[in-house]
Amino acid sequence: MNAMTDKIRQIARRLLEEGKVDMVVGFRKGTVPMMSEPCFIKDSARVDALVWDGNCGINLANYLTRRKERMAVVAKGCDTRNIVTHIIENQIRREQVYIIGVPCQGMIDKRKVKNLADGEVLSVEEKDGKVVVTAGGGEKSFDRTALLQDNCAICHHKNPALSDELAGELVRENPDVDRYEDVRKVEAMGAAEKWKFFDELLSTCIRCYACRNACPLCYCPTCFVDESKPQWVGKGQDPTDTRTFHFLRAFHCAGRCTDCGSCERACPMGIPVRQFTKKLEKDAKELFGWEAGMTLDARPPLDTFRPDDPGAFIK
Amino acid sequence: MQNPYFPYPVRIDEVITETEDKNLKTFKFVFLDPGDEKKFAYTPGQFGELSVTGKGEIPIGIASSPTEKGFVKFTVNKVGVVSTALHNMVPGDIMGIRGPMGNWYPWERMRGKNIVIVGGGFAFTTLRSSIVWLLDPANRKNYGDIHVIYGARSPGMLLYRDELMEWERRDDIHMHITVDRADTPDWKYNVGFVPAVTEAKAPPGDADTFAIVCGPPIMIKFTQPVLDKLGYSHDQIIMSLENRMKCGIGMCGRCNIGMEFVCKDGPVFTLNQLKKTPREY
Amino acid sequence: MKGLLEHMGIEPGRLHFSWISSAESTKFVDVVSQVTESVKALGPAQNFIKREPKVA
Amino acid sequence: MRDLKIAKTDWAKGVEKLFGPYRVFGPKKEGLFHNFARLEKGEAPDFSCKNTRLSAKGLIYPQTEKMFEYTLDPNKPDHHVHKEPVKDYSPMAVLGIRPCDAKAFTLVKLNFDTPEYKDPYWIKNYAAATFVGLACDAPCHACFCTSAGTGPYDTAGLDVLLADAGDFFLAKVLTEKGEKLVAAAGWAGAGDAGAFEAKAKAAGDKVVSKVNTAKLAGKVTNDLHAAPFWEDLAFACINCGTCTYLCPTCWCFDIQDEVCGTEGCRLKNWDSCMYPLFTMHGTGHNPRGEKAQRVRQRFMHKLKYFVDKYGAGIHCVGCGRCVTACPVNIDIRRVAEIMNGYEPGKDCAV
Repeated sequence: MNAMTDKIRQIARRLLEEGKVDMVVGFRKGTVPMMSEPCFIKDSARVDALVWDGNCGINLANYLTRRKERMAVVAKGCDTRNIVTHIIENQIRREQVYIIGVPCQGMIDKRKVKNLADGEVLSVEEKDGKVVVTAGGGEKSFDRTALLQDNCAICHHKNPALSDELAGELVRENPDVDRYEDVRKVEAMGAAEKWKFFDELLSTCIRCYACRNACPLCYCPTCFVDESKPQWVGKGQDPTDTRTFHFLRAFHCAGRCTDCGSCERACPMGIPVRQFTKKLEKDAKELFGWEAGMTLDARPPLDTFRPDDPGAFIK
Repeated sequence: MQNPYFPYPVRIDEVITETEDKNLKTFKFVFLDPGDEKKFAYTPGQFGELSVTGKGEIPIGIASSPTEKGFVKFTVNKVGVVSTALHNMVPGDIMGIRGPMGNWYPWERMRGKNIVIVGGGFAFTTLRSSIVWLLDPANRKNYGDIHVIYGARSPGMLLYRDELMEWERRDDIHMHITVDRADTPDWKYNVGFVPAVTEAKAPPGDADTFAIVCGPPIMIKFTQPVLDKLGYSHDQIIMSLENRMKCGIGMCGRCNIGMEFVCKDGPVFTLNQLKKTPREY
Repeated sequence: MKGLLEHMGIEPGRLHFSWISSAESTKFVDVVSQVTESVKALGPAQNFIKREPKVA
Repeated sequence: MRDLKIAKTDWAKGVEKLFGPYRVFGPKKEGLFHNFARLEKGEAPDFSCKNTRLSAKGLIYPQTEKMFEYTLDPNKPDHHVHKEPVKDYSPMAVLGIRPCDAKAFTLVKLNFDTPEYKDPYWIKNYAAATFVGLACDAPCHACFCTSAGTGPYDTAGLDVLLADAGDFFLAKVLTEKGEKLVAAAGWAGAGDAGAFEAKAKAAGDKVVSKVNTAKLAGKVTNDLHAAPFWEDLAFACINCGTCTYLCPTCWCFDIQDEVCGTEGCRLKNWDSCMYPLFTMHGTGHNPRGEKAQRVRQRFMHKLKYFVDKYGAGIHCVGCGRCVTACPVNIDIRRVAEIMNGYEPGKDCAV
């Protein structure tokens, strides 16, 4: 059992026993390898179900909206930034959430593990920066850093942006890592090449909306793709409709996305859907110096006007 | 293989605005191919899928009676995309009808029995079909007393007003028309909610009396205890349900209540049957 | 908006933004001519047009 | 039924011969995963994957399928009248389908081929297909086929079943359709029924994951429906359609009209009971408006309503796709266990 899990249980038990919160939203051990399942605990006797490991990639901020309870939530750096965004957008009240901040070492990419493992993955153990993967063909050990999710490998904000209590020591940030290498690669392409790139990227999409639904930012009561009056987009497998869904979904995350990677992690077809949101995230940073969810004290760029906002695109 | 998704092409023959808020219109359809009318042989209580080409389909109860030949009638409330498009159509326009679908009121079981029809609002369509069918001389003799309790918000919101008045004048059917509030001074019928009027006017339940209930959920909720009080057995309370539907033939999977599909196994159920299924309607 | 559309492969020149006051008639004419010119130069769009839904 | 032995070299030659008399489909790697795809002459089905990411159901029941087409142009004759599009229902050979996916078609058939109504699109596609199954010698750890009414060597729904035996396939030809395909491919070597049975036994023993479903039929529907565990089970669910879209047995669909200019068509699209819109009435009333109600519907349908309606076991073949692909690890095996063990009034851990 790792120290972080211990600490999270300890905090959860205390909060529930003292009646500070009605429920704790965290992760419990899943039924298949590399899966931790979001869960809630209301009874302090059950806090031992909570765990923390490299498989907690789903963003728990997604579970906080439209609830009445006072909640404690286990949140890594990116999750806390989404909670900040929720508070700014009046989706939750600050006093309604108690944030158990988790300084994060990054999440394990289950697809990378599957590709590197020898046969079917049976179990995955983390120990001292190593990951031991037991598969059908035998056991292999990897450096943890080699198995991180793409978004975690380029993370600038591993530590919570806002928290009431930490579940571990702060970790060293890595502000020098280049976040946008892949975006620049696409930017350098010609229009036709770009079109083709995204066509291929989306070719296996089945419109299951796991990316949208795993995203804490997507909380609209009715999504534009589901609207019928007017119907904005066809509901079949037409590539034009599929692309409309993906690029409009990304637009709705402009200036709000924290690159938590939930969308990509959730995609059953392994589509790198972050290619859409990342471009906007890069633009928000380069054009407005904005990173979403870093503070409760500033309004996001898309709902403020500053005389020095870039306007070169307007004729 | 007959394609059950294929809508018979029909022409709109007549459009009648039924209510004062203009949200309910009755459409009279004529089949382009007269042979299709025979294939569309129905029994009161069934519904059809109205197919507005280019917009989609909606399941609507059949308001005409099989005893009325040469056309079929549907009364449609304007709520969504298809019904709005339909309301904008005019006589002469071409569209499609699929059906008939679902089961019907248990006319065979009710043969020789008294029937109490309780309806509210715009859910009166298949009840109109039933009444017209029952009053046909060929059928009337097969049934006992017929009571009809029908309510709407106001006199202007009653469907099929001319026919209601005509039935009022007959002596082989007991009409109890009611409105929530009468805003015209010359209103000479009942005022009050359907459950209250049912309690006052409906005959007591016995082995020879059936109740057919069709209306908004709130009306059903309050009418049921009244029927209980009057002694109706739950096997003799007949209800017609509505759920979102697409295929109408029990395949698309959305309208189920438990293992029953409202579109194919229903929409008509006895209260007894409903009590055994999850309340997902 | 322009950023992501172009990033996705819509040709620059198909999407224009302009702020024109109701008093700026000459600017309006200029912008419209400029936009039509740039779109004409690109020719008919090939992407992002749904002629008939694609089915399996 | 008869046994064959097909050397791998003969297999490849035989597959080549199928192009022409058949449209050939088989597993193919697209992006990260294998899926069934139409193969071109010269392409071989890729049998290296344990199973395809999406089930084979899309071959018979495409995610988007045209039902009708029509014109809205009033100057054209029969405008606004629906017409059936011309479709290719020529024979298709489906190579390398796993027994679980083939069995799933027999369950889906109960829905699309009923005494009262026949879905012509599904039925014609299904009739066109000859299924050449590939038995599983190394089932995944999330597979629970043997306790879901099928197994790694189950022949239900198949026309031919292959078992990989190194340099050759052991095969069972099961139906008339299968005979035709085998004849077209020119496979004729006499097989070894004993060796086949031995492999089948060994494979069945390797399926370690099991579910208990024996008591489901005896439960009272409304008791299970009112059980207290649904809220907890549904908590993690994000309401995506992954489980239902990957599932070989899920059949729910939506009907949509699409118009471009004056030409339009009516489409049949996969739909999912996980989506709130699935049951939303025109009035805004929604019988399954809450997430927990929808999660309950999915499991009640698979594990209770279907069981009661058809008496053909559970509506699941244990392929494990929903288990491994669910973004939040909602596991049907666990839910089945809870439902099967539930007694009203008794406490049950979730």
